[in-house]
Amino acid sequence: MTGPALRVAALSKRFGGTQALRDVDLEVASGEIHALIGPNGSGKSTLIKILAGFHHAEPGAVAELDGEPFDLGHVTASRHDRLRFVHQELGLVGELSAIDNLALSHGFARTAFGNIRWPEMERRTTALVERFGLGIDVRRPLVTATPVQRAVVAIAAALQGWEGGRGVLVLDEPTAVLPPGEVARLFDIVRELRDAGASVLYVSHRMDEIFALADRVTVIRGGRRIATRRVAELTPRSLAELMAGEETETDHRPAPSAGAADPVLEVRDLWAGPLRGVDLDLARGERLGITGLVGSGHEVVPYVACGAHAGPVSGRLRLPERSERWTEARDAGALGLPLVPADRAGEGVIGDFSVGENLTLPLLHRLRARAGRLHRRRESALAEDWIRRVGVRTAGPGARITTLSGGNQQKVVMARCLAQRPPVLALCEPTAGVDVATRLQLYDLIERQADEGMGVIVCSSDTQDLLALCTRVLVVRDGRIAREISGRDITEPALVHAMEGTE
Amino acid sequence: GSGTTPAADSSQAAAPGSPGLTAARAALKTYAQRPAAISVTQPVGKKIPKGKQIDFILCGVQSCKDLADFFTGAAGQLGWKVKQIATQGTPESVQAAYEQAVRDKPDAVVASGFPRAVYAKQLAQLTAAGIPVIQSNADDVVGDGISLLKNGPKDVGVQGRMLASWVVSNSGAQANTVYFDLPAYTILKPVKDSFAANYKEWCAGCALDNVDVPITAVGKDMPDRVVSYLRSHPKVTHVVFSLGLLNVGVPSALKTAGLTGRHIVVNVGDAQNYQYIQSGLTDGAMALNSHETAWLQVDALARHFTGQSMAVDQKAALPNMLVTKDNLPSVDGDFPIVESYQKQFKALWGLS
Amino acid sequence: MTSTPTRAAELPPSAPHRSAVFVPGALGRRAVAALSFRNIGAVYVWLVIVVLFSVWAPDTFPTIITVKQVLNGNAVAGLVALSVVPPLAARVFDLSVAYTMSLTSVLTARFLVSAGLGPGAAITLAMAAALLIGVVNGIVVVVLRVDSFIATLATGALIQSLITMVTNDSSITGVQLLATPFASIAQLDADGITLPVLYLLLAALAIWFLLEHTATGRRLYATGFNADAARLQGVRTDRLRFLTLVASALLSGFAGIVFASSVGSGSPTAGTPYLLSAYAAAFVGATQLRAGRFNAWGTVLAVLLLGTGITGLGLATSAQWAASLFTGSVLIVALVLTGGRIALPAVLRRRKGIPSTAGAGTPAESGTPPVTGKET
Amino acid sequence: MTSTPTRAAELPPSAPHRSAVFVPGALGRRAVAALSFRNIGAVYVWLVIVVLFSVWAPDTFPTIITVKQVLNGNAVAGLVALSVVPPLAARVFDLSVAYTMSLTSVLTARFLVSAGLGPGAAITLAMAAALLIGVVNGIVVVVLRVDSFIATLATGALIQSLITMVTNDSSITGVQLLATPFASIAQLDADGITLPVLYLLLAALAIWFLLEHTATGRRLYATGFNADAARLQGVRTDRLRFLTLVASALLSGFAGIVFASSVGSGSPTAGTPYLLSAYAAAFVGATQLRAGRFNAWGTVLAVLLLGTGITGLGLATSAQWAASLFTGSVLIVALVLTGGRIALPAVLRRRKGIPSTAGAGTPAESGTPPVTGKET
Ligand SMILES: Nc1ncnc2c1ncn2[C@@H]1O[C@H](COP(=O)(O)OP(=O)(O)OP(=O)(O)O)[C@@H](O)[C@H]1O
Ligand SMILES: Nc1ncnc2c1ncn2[C@@H]1O[C@H](COP(=O)(O)OP(=O)(O)OP(=O)(O)O)[C@@H](O)[C@H]1O
Ligand SMILES: [Mg+2]
Ligand SMILES: [Mg+2]
Repeated sequence: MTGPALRVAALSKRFGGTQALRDVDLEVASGEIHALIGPNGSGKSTLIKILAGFHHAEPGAVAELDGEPFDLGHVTASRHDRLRFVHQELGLVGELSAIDNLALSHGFARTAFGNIRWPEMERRTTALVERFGLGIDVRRPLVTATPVQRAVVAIAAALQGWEGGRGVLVLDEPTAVLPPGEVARLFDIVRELRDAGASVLYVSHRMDEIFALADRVTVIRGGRRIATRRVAELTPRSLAELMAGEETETDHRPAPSAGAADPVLEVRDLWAGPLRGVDLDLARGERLGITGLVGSGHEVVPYVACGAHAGPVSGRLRLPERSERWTEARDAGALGLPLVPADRAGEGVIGDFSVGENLTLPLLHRLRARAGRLHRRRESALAEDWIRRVGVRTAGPGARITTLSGGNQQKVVMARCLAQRPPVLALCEPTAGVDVATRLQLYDLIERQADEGMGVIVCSSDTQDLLALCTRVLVVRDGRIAREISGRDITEPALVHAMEGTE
Repeated sequence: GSGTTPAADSSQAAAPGSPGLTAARAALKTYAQRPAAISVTQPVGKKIPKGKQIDFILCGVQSCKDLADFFTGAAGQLGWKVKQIATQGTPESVQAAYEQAVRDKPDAVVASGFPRAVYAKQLAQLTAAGIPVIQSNADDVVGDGISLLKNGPKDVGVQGRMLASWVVSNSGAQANTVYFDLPAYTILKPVKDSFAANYKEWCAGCALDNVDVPITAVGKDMPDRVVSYLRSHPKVTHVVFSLGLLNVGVPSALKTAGLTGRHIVVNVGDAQNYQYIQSGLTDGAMALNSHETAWLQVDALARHFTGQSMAVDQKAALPNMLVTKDNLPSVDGDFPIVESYQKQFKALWGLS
Repeated sequence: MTSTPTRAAELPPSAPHRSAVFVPGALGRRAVAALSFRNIGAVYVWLVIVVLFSVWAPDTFPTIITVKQVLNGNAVAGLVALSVVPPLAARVFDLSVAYTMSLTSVLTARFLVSAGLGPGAAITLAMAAALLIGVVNGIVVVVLRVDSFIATLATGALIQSLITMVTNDSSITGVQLLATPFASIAQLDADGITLPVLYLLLAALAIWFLLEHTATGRRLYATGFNADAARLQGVRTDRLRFLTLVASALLSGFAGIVFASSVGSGSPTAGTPYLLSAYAAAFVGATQLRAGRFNAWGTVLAVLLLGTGITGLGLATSAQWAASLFTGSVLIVALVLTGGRIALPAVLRRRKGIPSTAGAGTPAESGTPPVTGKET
Repeated sequence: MTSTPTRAAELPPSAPHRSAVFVPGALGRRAVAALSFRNIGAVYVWLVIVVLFSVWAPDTFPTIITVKQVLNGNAVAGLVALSVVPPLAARVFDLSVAYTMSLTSVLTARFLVSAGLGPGAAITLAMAAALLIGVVNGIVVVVLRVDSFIATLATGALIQSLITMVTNDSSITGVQLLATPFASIAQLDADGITLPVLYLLLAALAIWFLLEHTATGRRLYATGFNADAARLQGVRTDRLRFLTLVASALLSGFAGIVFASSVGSGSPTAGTPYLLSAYAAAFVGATQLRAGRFNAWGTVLAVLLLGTGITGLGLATSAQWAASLFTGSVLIVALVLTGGRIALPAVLRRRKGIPSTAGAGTPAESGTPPVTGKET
């Protein structure tokens, strides 16, 4: 290895009262995959956004590409050529097509009149995208594409016009919403790039990915660099210690369930979106996983059960403890089951509300005082109670929810569902983008609720969630339940095979 | 088509020498003459006190502002101060302006354009305080606090008669007329009625259709409306607008639509219409007497301040004139109808 | 293999702070925040204006009559501005309020004058018409799912045509409108303060209570900020949006009746001049007091701020151009002072094409204006 | 249990289409999509209107003169409507266009009449004023970060005061405005089609080209849809938003000059009646052709749709309430037909739910209105 492909030193950044980065140094050797990890809010994305020129670092920072210093204040062409980004949440414009998104950063092929040469753009984009072996209609708006397709578009956008492969590709949590099969494909791409001579700076909360992919890893915490190590020298445990600053337990297999108990939810013959006739029974205290490839339909199940699916549905369901009557699926909303949605920012939190307001939104009917007035004191007591119970890290119920890290926001969303004391709780991607420590807390929380008798549906594409949480897993393929795995049989290979249909 | 009386054919019956036509021509002849004298002849006869303070409440459109400026000029001659109070023409802002006048306690209040319903409360207060209120161009009546009303509903009827005389004369009593009215301005109603009455009287067989225009069309799709109307009523020969404002943009729209040979005459001409007349785009206009009205109001106040009645001025008929390209005095803005009106008024006031 | 209670114990570091809310320091800090430029910038602008006019027109401006004049003169404008607050809180534009106001004003007048009904019956019928408008708006916006901005423009045109039918575009006047029972609605005064000021106060109180102190208000805001999330939490967003449209129609309809009583006539264009200024006031109001939320007192504050200026100008100068110059500059100054960038843009930007870039840039960066050369 | 190449084969249903773009089937399908109600609902409404009026006024309506009249009569309205399209594409409201239009109309008139300048100089100066307005708007909205909706209301008030200063609130007239070089700007015609129609065509072409066929256009849309993501992609969103405000000021300023030439006077309220209808047209336009995007031809289509109706009504009846009744109903019908919920609400509501329901969700869902009982 020659000198570092990318070096930054003394990087600091402050947002109002938050010191996001303090004197961070980082070196990415050429031809290496360098992982950057740290808890939520530790400053990873901020570092990356500074490199991208989206934020400005405080004075005194040094940055070099291949030993040549560059000015962090200006996005110069040479920096742009050798430093490419796939931002957290991908940074794409959903209403625009792949062609447009690729062209936003890199310009369009134009004629002498300045108008875009669409056929050429289409060819160019298709070529870039097809390199990753996924067919994508490059002309359709990206909202209609799958997450993998979007990730691929984001990577293709980052890589376009990258000559010779020299330079640094920065990936910020690209796998947060990808199912395992797609993750593997992404890894192949990343390795391929590395083998072509590029360096990669890779951010993820998934430990296993670090070990599968990275050469070295830098840990930051609270805006400070804690350590940089060769991955080969680390164990999952020692890495987790570096991150958390103390010893933590990473293995979190559930205790075997107490055996079949009374059902709390029965679903029959559910048709919705891609679903084609799904039946399921959920027992008291059961943690039932539902998984599948993106598009298989598994992600629709909790939405339908909670009456939140937009679009035609059919089927019926009932809560035997509450009533013997079956409810039509299209009226499922009347059952009032709460849902932790997959898209936290879009459907979970209300960004302009405080933590307390977010927490109590579905509970307001309980807080009525005279004349329909909201009982403010009871409200804040309720909020504080739940903040304490689920361990939300916040200045108080009055803090704006967007000042919390994603993981803490997730706890708020979960807390407000739990506070409704539902017989059944449906969770979608409960740990997406959540750091290791928080993830463990969330597991713990879910487990405790289940132990008290609540039935939990965990709909996730993250096998770690399923392994750690679930007593039984239903694998959905092509809209039908293809396989049911329970207890000790729930293993990563078993899940992947069932999802892909390769048993 | 709507309301067009079966006239086109019967109008042929009206021979060139019909009595109606003769009468109309005779009337037009007087209206087309530029009057040389104001109608008040009795001098004030006493020393007019200086330093009077007068509030003039505007109505939010140009003609009121003109009136206020002329009034201010005349009052200046007598050493009076005029405070113009702007309004946006909304009833509320007019009320607020009167409210302010009540607080100012001026020697007199002059206003234009609004029916008394809008400011009845303040009017009562002004009356109680003994402050005379002078109105013009409003759908109102003299008395009950209004000391003088010029161009009220009784006075403006003549404008309709003037327009009718021109249309009947110009067509040789063979007109097929459309009258565009702006009902939003109620003071224009007597004009419309008098037009219809005189028109029928002078030319019983002439067709007349009446089209109401919403005020929202003014300045926007008015030309389009006129074009559409004329296209669907191809026999119409004469177009009358109850306000000069309505004609803005119409001539060029007619031209591009290929609608030639229609004659246009407007009530209450303004600079733009005079320029249209000058350029041959419009045929005639009833020229309003803003200058004379303003000076007459000052004259009335002069009498009031010297302890006399305003009856002289209330009775006096203000001059009007029907202008066409042949007798157009000027195209630059409003011109006085009586050329030497200032000299004549000053003589009454003992200033010359 | 055990499920460790991991770090839950370490997490809530804030518990001590919370219980310390009533310590003087905290109280002081809260007061400072409440009185900051960013919270009530408009109040400071208002004070500056008052001082300015007191110097400029020392005889007439700093008097109790001016206070009354400002209150009386802006009550109707305040009612109209308040009427758009609940829909805006739920991110619904109701541009038909101006027409609704005109309609009830002419309907009341017509019923009183031509139909010979008593004030009670006339007002009831006019309010029924307003209710109907609200329902139609609700149907078009909520049931037929037409964008509220354009849908209420369209229903506004329909109402306009109704107004034209009723009035033939000219004001409806009559002695019945000037007689006591009806005239008192707007003209009865106690010590120079007329009844509409009371209506304004009551309406502001009601909306404030609704938005700040009831579950419905909270749900309204939730609907406005993130309808999807709200719906998932069981908020009946469609019903709420429907109801806000009904409420705005009723309130603006009531403003029309007050207007008719105050000017003693039913004007077919009564509402038109109020439309843009109502939105201006609501938007300025949303930067005040409860920054980022359309709210009642902020709106009233904005109406009075602008009203004070206009009244002061009227006393100090008769230059016609002064009023709009003043309005424009005061708006800009007040908004720049308060940071101003709430409301719509936040709404428009909130959404992220793809699972979101939300939290990152938008709200946090707003503290530090455009320092970065990047953006220009 | 074969190892399917996962779902790649199933996912991109369009990959084959792309190479088969010229195959009749695909072409047919695209044509069907292009001609669907959802895409050009307004065109169908237009056709219905044309048929209706052709039956109602068979002698006068279905003629070439009507076509010319509609075109000539709506060219200025079209220009104003187009002027708000680029800002809206970037999610910027410019409510000052009406005032800009009035200002250039009176400035041109003043320069021609009182200052005695030639048409060239007068127009140049007036356009310079429009440019200045655009820059001021840009500064207030982009640099000072005041919400565009309220900021342009405020600058509109400032412009209004300028107009009052220039005109004393009365129209500026003069024979110079009726004389050839200046009058020709709006009145020169070829075969009954006047020049403003050409301007409208050119402006629509330019904006269409800009938005659809240039990189800038894509960046504008990206800015409007998701400013943060766009900025991460290196789009200079602030600069673009600034430029759209300049562009709208220039275009509406030009409309003012055309208006002055067409009516032969500078009116201080020239722009006022065009404001709401410009937004109505732009919003309806955004439901057409490129659903969800503010676009040039959709806007022109909307202007002509409404214009045809007004002209047809003028030919068929002279009831003064008919026009607004018609406008309101046509707007609602056209929007309901097209699904209508583009633009603002879609932007506000667009749910990207769980990754893959997004595909199913938004575009498909809109076909079947409120199925789930949940929402009501
Ligand atoms: N635009 C901003 N305004 C204010 N504070 C910010 C902003 N962006 C980031 N921060 C703060 O900077 C710190 C670092 O955030 P950053 O997004 O870099 O964390 P991260 O390490 O990427 O976290 P995660 O693992 O959750 O993605 C956090 O405290 C965050 O609140
Ligand atoms: N606007 C803000 N002002 C102050 N602090 C903030 C702000 N936004 C975030 N923070 C702080 O940043 C941390 C979280 O950072 P950030 O929001 O970037 O996490 P995140 O990237 O969303 O997490 P995740 O990876 O779970 O999505 C928290 O400690 C929070 O207090
Ligand atoms: Mg991050
Ligand atoms: Mg994050």
